[in-house]
Amino acid sequence: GRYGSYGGRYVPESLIPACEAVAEAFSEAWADPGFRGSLAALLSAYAGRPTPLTPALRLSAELGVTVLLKREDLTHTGSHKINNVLGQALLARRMGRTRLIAETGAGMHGVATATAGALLGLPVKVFMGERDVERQAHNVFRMRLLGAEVVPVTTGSRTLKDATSEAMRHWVTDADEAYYCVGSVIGPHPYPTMVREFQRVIGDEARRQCPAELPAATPDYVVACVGGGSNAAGTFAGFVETSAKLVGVEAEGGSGAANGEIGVLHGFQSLFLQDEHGQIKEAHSIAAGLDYPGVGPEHAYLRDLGRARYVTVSDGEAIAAAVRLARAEGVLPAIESAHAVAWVVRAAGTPELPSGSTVLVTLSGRGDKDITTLIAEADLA
Amino acid sequence: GRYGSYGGRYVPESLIPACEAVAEAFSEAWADPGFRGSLAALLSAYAGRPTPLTPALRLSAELGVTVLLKREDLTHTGSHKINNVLGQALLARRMGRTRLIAETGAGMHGVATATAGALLGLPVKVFMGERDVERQAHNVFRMRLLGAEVVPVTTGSRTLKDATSEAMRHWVTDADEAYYCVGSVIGPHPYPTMVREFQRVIGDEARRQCPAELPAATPDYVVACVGGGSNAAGTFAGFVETSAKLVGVEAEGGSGAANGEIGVLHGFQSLFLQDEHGQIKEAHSIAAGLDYPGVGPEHAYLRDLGRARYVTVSDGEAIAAAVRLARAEGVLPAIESAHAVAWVVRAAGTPELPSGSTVLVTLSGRGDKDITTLIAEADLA
Amino acid sequence: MKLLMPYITGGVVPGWTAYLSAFEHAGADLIEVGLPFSDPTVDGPTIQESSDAALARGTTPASVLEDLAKVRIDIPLIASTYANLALRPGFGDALTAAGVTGLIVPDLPLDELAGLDVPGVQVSLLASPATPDDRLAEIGRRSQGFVYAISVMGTTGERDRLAPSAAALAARLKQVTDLPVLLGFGISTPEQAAEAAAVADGVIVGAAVMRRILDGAGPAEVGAFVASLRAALSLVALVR
Amino acid sequence: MKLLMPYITGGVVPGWTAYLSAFEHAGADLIEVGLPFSDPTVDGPTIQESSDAALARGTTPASVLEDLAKVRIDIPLIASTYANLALRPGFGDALTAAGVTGLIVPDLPLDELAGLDVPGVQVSLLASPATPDDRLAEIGRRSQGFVYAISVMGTTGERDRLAPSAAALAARLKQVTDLPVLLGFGISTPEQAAEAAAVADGVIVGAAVMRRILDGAGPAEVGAFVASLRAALSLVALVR
Repeated sequence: GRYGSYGGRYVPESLIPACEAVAEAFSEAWADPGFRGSLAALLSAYAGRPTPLTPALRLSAELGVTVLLKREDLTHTGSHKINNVLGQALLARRMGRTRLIAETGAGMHGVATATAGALLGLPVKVFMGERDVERQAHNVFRMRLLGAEVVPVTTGSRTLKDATSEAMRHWVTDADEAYYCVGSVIGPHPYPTMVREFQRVIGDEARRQCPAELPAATPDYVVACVGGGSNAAGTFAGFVETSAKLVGVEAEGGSGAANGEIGVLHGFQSLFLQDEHGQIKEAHSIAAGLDYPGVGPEHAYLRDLGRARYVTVSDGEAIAAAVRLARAEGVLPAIESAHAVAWVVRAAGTPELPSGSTVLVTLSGRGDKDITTLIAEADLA
Repeated sequence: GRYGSYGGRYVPESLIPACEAVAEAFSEAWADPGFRGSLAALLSAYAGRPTPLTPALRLSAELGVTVLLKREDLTHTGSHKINNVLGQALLARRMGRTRLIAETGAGMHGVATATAGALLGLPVKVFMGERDVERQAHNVFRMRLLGAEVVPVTTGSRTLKDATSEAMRHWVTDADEAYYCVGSVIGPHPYPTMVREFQRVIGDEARRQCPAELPAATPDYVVACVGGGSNAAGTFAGFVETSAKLVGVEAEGGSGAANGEIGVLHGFQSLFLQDEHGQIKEAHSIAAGLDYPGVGPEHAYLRDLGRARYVTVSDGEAIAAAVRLARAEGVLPAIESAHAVAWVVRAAGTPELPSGSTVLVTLSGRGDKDITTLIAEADLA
Repeated sequence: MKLLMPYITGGVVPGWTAYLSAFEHAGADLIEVGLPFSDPTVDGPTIQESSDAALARGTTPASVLEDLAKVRIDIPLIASTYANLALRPGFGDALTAAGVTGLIVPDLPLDELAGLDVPGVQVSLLASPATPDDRLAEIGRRSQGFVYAISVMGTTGERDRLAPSAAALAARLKQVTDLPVLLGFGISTPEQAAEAAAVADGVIVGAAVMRRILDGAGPAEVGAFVASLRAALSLVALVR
Repeated sequence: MKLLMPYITGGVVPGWTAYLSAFEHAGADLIEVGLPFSDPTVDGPTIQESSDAALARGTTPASVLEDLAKVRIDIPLIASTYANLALRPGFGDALTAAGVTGLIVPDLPLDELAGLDVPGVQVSLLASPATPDDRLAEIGRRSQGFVYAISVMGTTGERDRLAPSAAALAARLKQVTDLPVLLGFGISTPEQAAEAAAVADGVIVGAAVMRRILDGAGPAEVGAFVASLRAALSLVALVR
């Protein structure tokens, strides 16, 4: 349960048995070829895996670096969240749990959980910050159509941080029946490890796909956006043992890995944005999925090791990158994923990302949910 | 250019050379392994093919028939339209055309065309009925983000029929430079044939995928929704030589195949809804993509032959089926595709679709674009 | 002698046949009567509006033909409409019964002509600037009455100037047919009519007429416009 | 003799330390002082509101401890806060300097206790109805001062009745520790306090106190409420 000094299980005593049950069940399941086979079958026949690795030819020509896009935007429900959720929902069923709870920021994890709940016949309750309920109304409607109950959270900054707190509070009251389906590589052990394992399919697939596109077989750089950091963790997992440089891209206003200090929240020790008194700061990002003040413990560890680098991108850079990718490649990324693209755009041709480099960028999701925002912000109305 | 008495090329003399150029270019390209290879590469590395064949386990159990879903909703841009558009855009480039024009109803073909245009660097102009511009605002924004120009059409019923007319009018003025990317199996020869060939990947894939899911290797029934009829044509193409019964499902208010009479519109002879004087009726459907008074000529021919059956479904049935599929399987279909599901729901257990049958249903697209409509209509707000 | 064929959408306004007489008296040689269709894909905004207005009044192809049967016009009446109406059973008989002697179907090209069954009615074909030579020759051979030369790549409608493509097309057509070549699409003024007639055997004027009718001009006023076209054409004939 | 530990969120209102004296005079045996944290994940709405109110006033952990250092209270002061604050360097010294002798960290379970460095401060652990026997024994062994028994699976906050799980947990705890077992979470009334004290060594009352303070009750009024709890507990002791 530890990544160096990060990770752990900082939960109220009431949740310890529930966490232990999840840890034990996951260990058993992950070692069980039957479970793995069921998950692989769902990922393939239901969620649309493998996702393509798309060469971004026009963008590459413009930037002078070879850009490959790992297309999690093409999965069912439109983001990488489904990889994790199908794994956890199968686990919940295996554990005999009768309902799912989840927190959500942009709503993608909520939609994915609602989807998995519908698929497996498990009722779903999704906690979502009131502010996110407003700015991601489209996903709220999707969850409702899928039969999930969406609970607006009115505390604190009314975003992902508070939704997560509220989901944990609720879990305590229903720990025997409810399975808490955490959406990122955060939370108490075993969640960060488990979610990374469920997401490593991104990196493992990409690793296998790269040789067909790159003479060197592996890219020079592997780039992904980081909120809690699950798509990055899954992507990095496939490349951590290669020579590829790993780059996590955070929102300027949600840069736990880049600018955080060690702390504890939501059950784990990691890097969090805090004031001088130790109060957690509110994150601010146009990307609801990156609007989180901390980062998964493994990212904190990779940063300390120097194995991964964490950089930040502004709202404006992300918006511009989303529109640029849409117009150069016909691919409209989620505003979260656009952060990863934005760093590539900014760094290409500089010593950070020299001309001629090869770069794998994970597109964690599609931008349909962000269209209203993009139209308004990019002044295209 | 003929399917029995249907099809043909009923266009103004000014467009004859343009149509002939497309026909000739398509014939050559379709016989060229290089072109086929380029298209196959895009479909795979860019658009996410093959799409899965998903067993709808819970719905099947409820209905007493085995339902398999062909998941065109998982393609890039979210509908089967991309299959056709990538083919035509490659053809346009091969022909040396410098821009694309298209008509669109629900906006999916417009988004797909805007996408292909961005990918290949071809400017795109999309004609869209003003009424559809209003009810599919999400897709209008998507097209704009992708850099396409959306031209609202204010004539007639201000829907797909009128957008198609206006696109044809515009094509005349720019036939040397613009390639008209028709979105369905309609229009003058060679479009109905060409679009069916570009869409047959749906049926061919499904045919290959069925044996893994069905002891009999082919389904008893193959069902798809029909507006102009391109997803159905592509699906049927894979099964027309099997013993599978083919069922095309139209919107009650857009039932060209089920209730139309022979006529000519938009360059082809087929079945159209008409009044007793031969005026084309306005179609009315909650599904903008089915809001078309005619049907592709091959469907008219298949109907006459008795090889395919065409049935209709009401708006209400389609809405209920969309919500039902979302809640049973975690898959929210486009309201167009929901028509196909609705027929299965209605017919299952009747002599039309006896218990124990196996049914392949093509989900032509995803329902994200319809969420606002569904929330309002299904009374879930 | 240059030919002048003004156009009117049948049933566009009550008492619309009064315009026919006005055209005749103003010196028209033929009159094109449009049978309004719900989806006029070859027409520009003015004739679309005319069609919509006629249909909104309850006009049907049959009602137009009935109106025509009741009037006494001594110059040829040429019907024009779309394939969907023209291909309906009995259409030819209905034209003949109404005294119509010619037909134009802009979305029924050479290739689909075999499906048209209008015995006793002359079917005039259209030719476009994009039509290649061999096809133009075939159009010349198979057209009846006259050939309708589309002056410009586009829809019907008024334009500021006669398209350069018009003269080239007219010249090419004159080489492949002895039939009169009438230029249409975009001829809006006496000056343009004169310019067109300099290269062709006559002109077809549609949108410029219909714009006036839609704006409320009565038969006398529209007749005067047609007369001005006639005068311009006569001048061309004299000058030559 | 049953123990009574009322709770107050440090810095919740100006002059908040006046409540401490009131508690003492009302017969409290210990006082739990919450150091407000931005994300009180274990707390229900009332204490969340208290924390937010305190933070909005500019309250910091340091300011609460400074306030405490200035008051004279003769019963033990127990700080409670979240791991993020408790694990910060120097935290233990700050507590000691303020005269705090005990600490409760609800999100710092047994397993993570090694990271806590607060020499001279007694760390009381929490036990929950879900805690299995072997773990409960370990909690009993390692807890200091008292054991905080969580009466119900849930967050802090007032409840209509004492949860049935409370008695069972208290009984289980009494078998594994000689430390006083204090029941908390959801004890809102003298009746509930009496009921709880019948099975445990005392009670912790938080939300019911804070609800009154947030509603504007002054030290005298809240002191009277605490006194009513004290009276109920004394009755239990007598009856037994």
